[in-house]
Amino acid sequence: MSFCGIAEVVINQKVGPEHYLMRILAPELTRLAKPGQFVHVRCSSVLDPLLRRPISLHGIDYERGTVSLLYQVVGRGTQLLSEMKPGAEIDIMGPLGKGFSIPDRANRVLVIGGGIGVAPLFPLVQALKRYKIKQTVLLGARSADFVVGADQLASLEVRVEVSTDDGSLGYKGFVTDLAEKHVKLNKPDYFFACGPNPMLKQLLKITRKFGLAGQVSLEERMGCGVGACLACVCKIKVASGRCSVAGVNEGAPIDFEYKKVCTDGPVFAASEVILDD
Amino acid sequence: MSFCGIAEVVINQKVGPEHYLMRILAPELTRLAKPGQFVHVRCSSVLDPLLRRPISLHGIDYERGTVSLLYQVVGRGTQLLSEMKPGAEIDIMGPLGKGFSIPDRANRVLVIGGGIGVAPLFPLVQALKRYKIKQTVLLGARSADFVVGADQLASLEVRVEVSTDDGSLGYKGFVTDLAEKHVKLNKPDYFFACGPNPMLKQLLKITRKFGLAGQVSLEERMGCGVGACLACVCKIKVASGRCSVAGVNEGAPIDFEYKKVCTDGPVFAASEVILDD
Amino acid sequence: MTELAVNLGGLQMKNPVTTASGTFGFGPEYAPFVDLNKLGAIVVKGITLKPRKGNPTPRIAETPAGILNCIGLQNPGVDYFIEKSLPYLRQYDTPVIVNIAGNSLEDYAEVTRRLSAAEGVAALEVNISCPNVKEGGMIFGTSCTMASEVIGVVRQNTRLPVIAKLSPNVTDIVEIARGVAEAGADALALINTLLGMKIDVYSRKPVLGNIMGGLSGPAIRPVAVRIVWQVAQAVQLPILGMGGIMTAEDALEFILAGATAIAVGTANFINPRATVDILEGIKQYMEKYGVKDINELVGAAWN
Amino acid sequence: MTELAVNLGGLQMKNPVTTASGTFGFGPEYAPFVDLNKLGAIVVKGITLKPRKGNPTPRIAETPAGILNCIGLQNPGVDYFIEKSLPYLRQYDTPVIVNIAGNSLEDYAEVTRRLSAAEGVAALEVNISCPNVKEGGMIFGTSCTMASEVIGVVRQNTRLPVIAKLSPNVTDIVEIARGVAEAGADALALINTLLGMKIDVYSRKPVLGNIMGGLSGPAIRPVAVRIVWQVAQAVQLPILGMGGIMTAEDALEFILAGATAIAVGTANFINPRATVDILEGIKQYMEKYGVKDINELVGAAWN
Ligand SMILES: Cc1cc2nc3c(=O)[nH]c(=O)nc-3n(C[C@H](O)[C@H](O)[C@H](O)COP(=O)(O)OP(=O)(O)OC[C@H]3O[C@@H](n4cnc5c(N)ncnc54)[C@H](O)[C@@H]3O)c2cc1C
Ligand SMILES: Cc1cc2nc3c(=O)[nH]c(=O)nc-3n(C[C@H](O)[C@H](O)[C@H](O)COP(=O)(O)OP(=O)(O)OC[C@H]3O[C@@H](n4cnc5c(N)ncnc54)[C@H](O)[C@@H]3O)c2cc1C
Ligand SMILES: Cc1cc2nc3c(=O)[nH]c(=O)nc-3n(C[C@H](O)[C@H](O)[C@H](O)COP(=O)(O)O)c2cc1C
Ligand SMILES: Cc1cc2nc3c(=O)[nH]c(=O)nc-3n(C[C@H](O)[C@H](O)[C@H](O)COP(=O)(O)O)c2cc1C
Ligand code: FES
Ligand code: FES
Repeated sequence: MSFCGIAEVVINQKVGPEHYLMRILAPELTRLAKPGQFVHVRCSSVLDPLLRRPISLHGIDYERGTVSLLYQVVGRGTQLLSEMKPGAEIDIMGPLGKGFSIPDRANRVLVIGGGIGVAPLFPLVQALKRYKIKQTVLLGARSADFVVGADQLASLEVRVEVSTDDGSLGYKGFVTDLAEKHVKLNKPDYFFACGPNPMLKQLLKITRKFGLAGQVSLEERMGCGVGACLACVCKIKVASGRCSVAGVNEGAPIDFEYKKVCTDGPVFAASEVILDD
Repeated sequence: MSFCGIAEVVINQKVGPEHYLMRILAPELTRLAKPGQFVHVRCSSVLDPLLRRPISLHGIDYERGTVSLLYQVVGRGTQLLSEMKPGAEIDIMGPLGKGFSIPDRANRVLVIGGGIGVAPLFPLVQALKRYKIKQTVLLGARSADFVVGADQLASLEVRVEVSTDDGSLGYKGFVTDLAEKHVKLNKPDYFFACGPNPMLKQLLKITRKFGLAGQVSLEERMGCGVGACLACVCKIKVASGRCSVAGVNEGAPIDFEYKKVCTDGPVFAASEVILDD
Repeated sequence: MTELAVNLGGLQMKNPVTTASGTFGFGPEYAPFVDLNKLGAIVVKGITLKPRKGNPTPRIAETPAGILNCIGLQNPGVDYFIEKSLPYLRQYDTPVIVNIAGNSLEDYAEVTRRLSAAEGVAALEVNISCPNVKEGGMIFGTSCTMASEVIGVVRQNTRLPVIAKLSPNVTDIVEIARGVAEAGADALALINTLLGMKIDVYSRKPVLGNIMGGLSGPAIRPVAVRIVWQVAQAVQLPILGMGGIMTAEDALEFILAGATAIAVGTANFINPRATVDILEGIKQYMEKYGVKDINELVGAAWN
Repeated sequence: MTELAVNLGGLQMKNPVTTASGTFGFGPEYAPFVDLNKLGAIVVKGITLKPRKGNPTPRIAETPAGILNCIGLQNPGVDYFIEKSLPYLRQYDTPVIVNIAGNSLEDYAEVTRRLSAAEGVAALEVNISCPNVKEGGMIFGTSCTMASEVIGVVRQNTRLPVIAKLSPNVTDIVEIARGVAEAGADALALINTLLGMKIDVYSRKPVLGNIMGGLSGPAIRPVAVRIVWQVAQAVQLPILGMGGIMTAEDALEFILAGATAIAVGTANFINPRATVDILEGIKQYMEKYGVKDINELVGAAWN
């Protein structure tokens, strides 16, 4: 079941150079929500922009019946979202998609977020904490002001390390470099990641090299959000004899099928995704 | 010259069952404004609804640099207008069109407004007062709650008579009946009118019968508002030997040319307009 | 009581509201939002003989009041559909219209035969208008001869009502409509998407993986209404009208233009309950304006 | 410095931004808002041999992100235009492109001759694509033979650059573009409006006085960009691209698709300064991304 209807914007505040945090009162939706799932929101009550926008659940407050979204203004839809005032009505649909699943065997988990990819990792981190699983969170961003949520994560008393491309905060370089160091040094036994495709691509190279299993959350342009339109597909390896699923099979074409990010994902097992350039 | 740009909504309040009064701070525009002119406003910052909406100048406050609009919510555009809050930015263009012109020879003037057609008559009434011309204002509406502005007009100390279709206020019947009575009884020497086409059509029959000269303000669907697109035309009699311009020339086709409501009007000499059904 | 039942070329429907192929999956996707029993019919995603992977991503782009898509007929193939999707749909008391496509006449013939033998298929909608596949698809729909050939082949292989779905990307759609009518179509589905594209001015590349795509949504409604209006007055076949229907008013526009039934497409993405909301709105309109039978409204704007 | 000058089939323009015929009057209408000297060219409203009254009202209707119009080529005739409108336009240092239309080949020929003899006409844009007139207009533009004939006749009667304005309401626009190229066109204007209509569900009547009308505005942009993309790669003529351009980004989409210049139409109604705002935006884009000459961007999305 999913909710679709009008909910109330409780808070919508700027929390970074292009980042906003919106809290929405939607008890029916909240009740069903799980870490890693997303909502599909309308940014306008008229016909332009037309499509809904997928935004991850960044906070799930089962008691208050609210969900929060952490989003970056990148285009017209998110711009219109950012202009909504507390008290405004928002047309929201969800929760949608399959979220993260926490495997029994995970003991030392590495959580990696690139850019706005940190958004869906918060409820995951909270869940891992509830399960008392040891975790380290690595956050990567362009520069210091683009690091969002590090303080909040720290307040959850989890270990957080930050990298910035320009070195203005934490490690200077890509979060994937930080991840590689961490994997070598601390030998985590599972990972979760969300971020831009180039980051995930690089991360998969590393984790596959070290044989580290995990889950990644993908993004793709969406129409329906419910599996009906087949717009949001990603390449998933076909579990056949014809291709190696362990490493990146350079050269040989890997057989794939298209799966839907909106309903088969957005979270997929790291071992099965194929990321093109 | 015309202004086109962003102005500030100062007031936007409900003043009738479907009626709103919006005051806009736009000194550059106000400076140029004359009674009977209109503005062309955008109702949305996105591409739907796309076109501007023409709304008459209902109030012109040269000192404060504000204009006011009195409008009725009839569709999506006016609905969106009615949702604007004080302090909001509005994209407005104007003043546009040719307004009323007050002829020297007018001594006893009849002003007739049907429905929301009263809107542009206010600044006219004020101007007539300044010129110390005797006037009677007739307002027609569906029912009592749809009569807007009668009180305000009364406060200007002009004689106001009201008619309602259902008799819930004033004379029971059409404002054109009231007008006919008034013409017979008080023999005004000029008239101004604004209202729906069927009303104007009926009024023209009456005024032509009694040889009363005047001006009417017309409405037509608009594109540009500046005379470029030729969307907003109305039929104007061609001043040729071929047709009588005095009375309605029943039977014989009247030769006409299309003139533009937005720049040749919206106010036209009553003698020259042809109103189809 | 308002009478909502319509007959679309032999297919009896309890009301005129259906779903546009490719926008409603195979039924279960929208079941959390819509009681599928309420729909006049369900038109499923386009089915081909063999499974198809579809086009590379991005497959969708937003345009002013519209969307472009280049899904490329991704589908699991006719056998999978009959085995896995039809049983689900058979649970409902709603006729299933299967949209079919093919690369060759033989493809169309074989898909038609298999679906006609399956239980629970109420009608076939023949897609000769998909702008997103290289072979077949739209090329069939833009030539009058080829369009008629495809419909002829389908006709020969089934007793089910045959609905020909035409492409708007043509000079003279009435001519094509006449052609498929003669070839044995029982009804027409109008319209498929307009061919369009979008370029990203920053990457300086086409946005869609397949470069061009099909334009749908409210942006194209005026074109769709015009086509229904033209065809309905020229050809004696019932029409399933679609193209940018978002509300009951939009749906009524098509019916007044001459459509016997309507399909809701892109609107599902924006409002997952669009189909039932539209049905409800049509009922309200009929009650308010004293329309006893929806069929009175079909083509009522002609004179 | 950024170089903005382009050459449209022999017509030298200081920048690629022009106005779409019928949306910018004869110049003075937008002069309070725009310095006409800044424009690359001004394309005026369609001119015919004799004055034309145009169609009954309503002549315009709003649609999602678009408008329908059925003006019907109201214009004061070529002689009035030459006497009254050209002198005003000659004041400006901006080439004037006159859009012409006719009911017959002889009409086109005569309008061409008169305009070619007048002072201050820089080029002719031949409208063979107006959906709003009974005789002539679009019917010329939807048949390849007739389109070529009209352009041939205009060509024989003028030394001015001839821009053929094509209708998008065709199956194969590339074929027609090739035809008019062979007939002697120097450039192509793409696209005129899409044929559409709207019905008022309360009055149950078509909204427009002429029933059908031409759809313009952002709604049609994806179709227009696609057509420019297809034609530019197939035909060796410069293209004046138009259809829903509202912003500099939209204009750049057309240029990247292969247009040498662009025309701003419906956008003028929404933003009377759209032309100059777009020009400014193009300059800023070029500066930001280090594009020295606008011609580098023409067709830059092809590979
Ligand atoms: C499952 C999922 C979860 C997401 N969670 C978040 C989140 O928590 N916070 C956040 O800031 N962003 C998130 N995104 C990305 C977010 O959806 C886009 O940034 C947003 O749609 C951009 O809309 P726009 O109108 O501002 O941009 P525009 O570029 O104007 O959008 C144009 C079109 O492209 C689509 N689009 C653009 N960028 C993306 C993208 N990265 N992914 C998918 N579609 C895109 C839009 O939905 C729209 O249809 C998520 C995306 C997905 C698929
Ligand atoms: C010169 C002029 C002055 C006007 N002054 C006033 C005024 O002071 N107060 C007021 O309430 N209304 C006035 N109107 C009418 C007002 O423009 C329409 O009510 C308004 O445009 C309706 O927009 P909508 O989106 O709410 O309705 P919709 O019906 O959704 O509008 C659809 C389209 O039709 C056009 N349209 C609809 N009704 C009219 C109409 N009556 N006249 C012209 N175009 C119309 C709209 O502009 C729009 O393009 C005036 C009209 C004109 C031409
Ligand atoms: C994502 C998507 C997928 C589509 N797939 C198909 C299809 O498989 N077969 C088909 O005949 N039409 C397909 N269509 C076209 C629609 O059925 C419909 O004709 C078109 O979208 C116009 O209606 P709309 O504007 O209401 O969406 C598809 C449209 C969209 C948007
Ligand atoms: C009100 C109006 C009048 C038009 N008149 C003409 C015309 O006289 N001749 C012509 O070739 N095109 C005419 N057009 C078409 C435009 O020039 C242009 O091709 C079309 O509107 C697409 O561009 P746009 O979407 O930017 O408006 C007219 C368009 C509109 C909206
Ligand atoms: S967005 Fe429609 S299938 Fe995923
Ligand atoms: S609205 Fe364009 S000419 Fe009047």
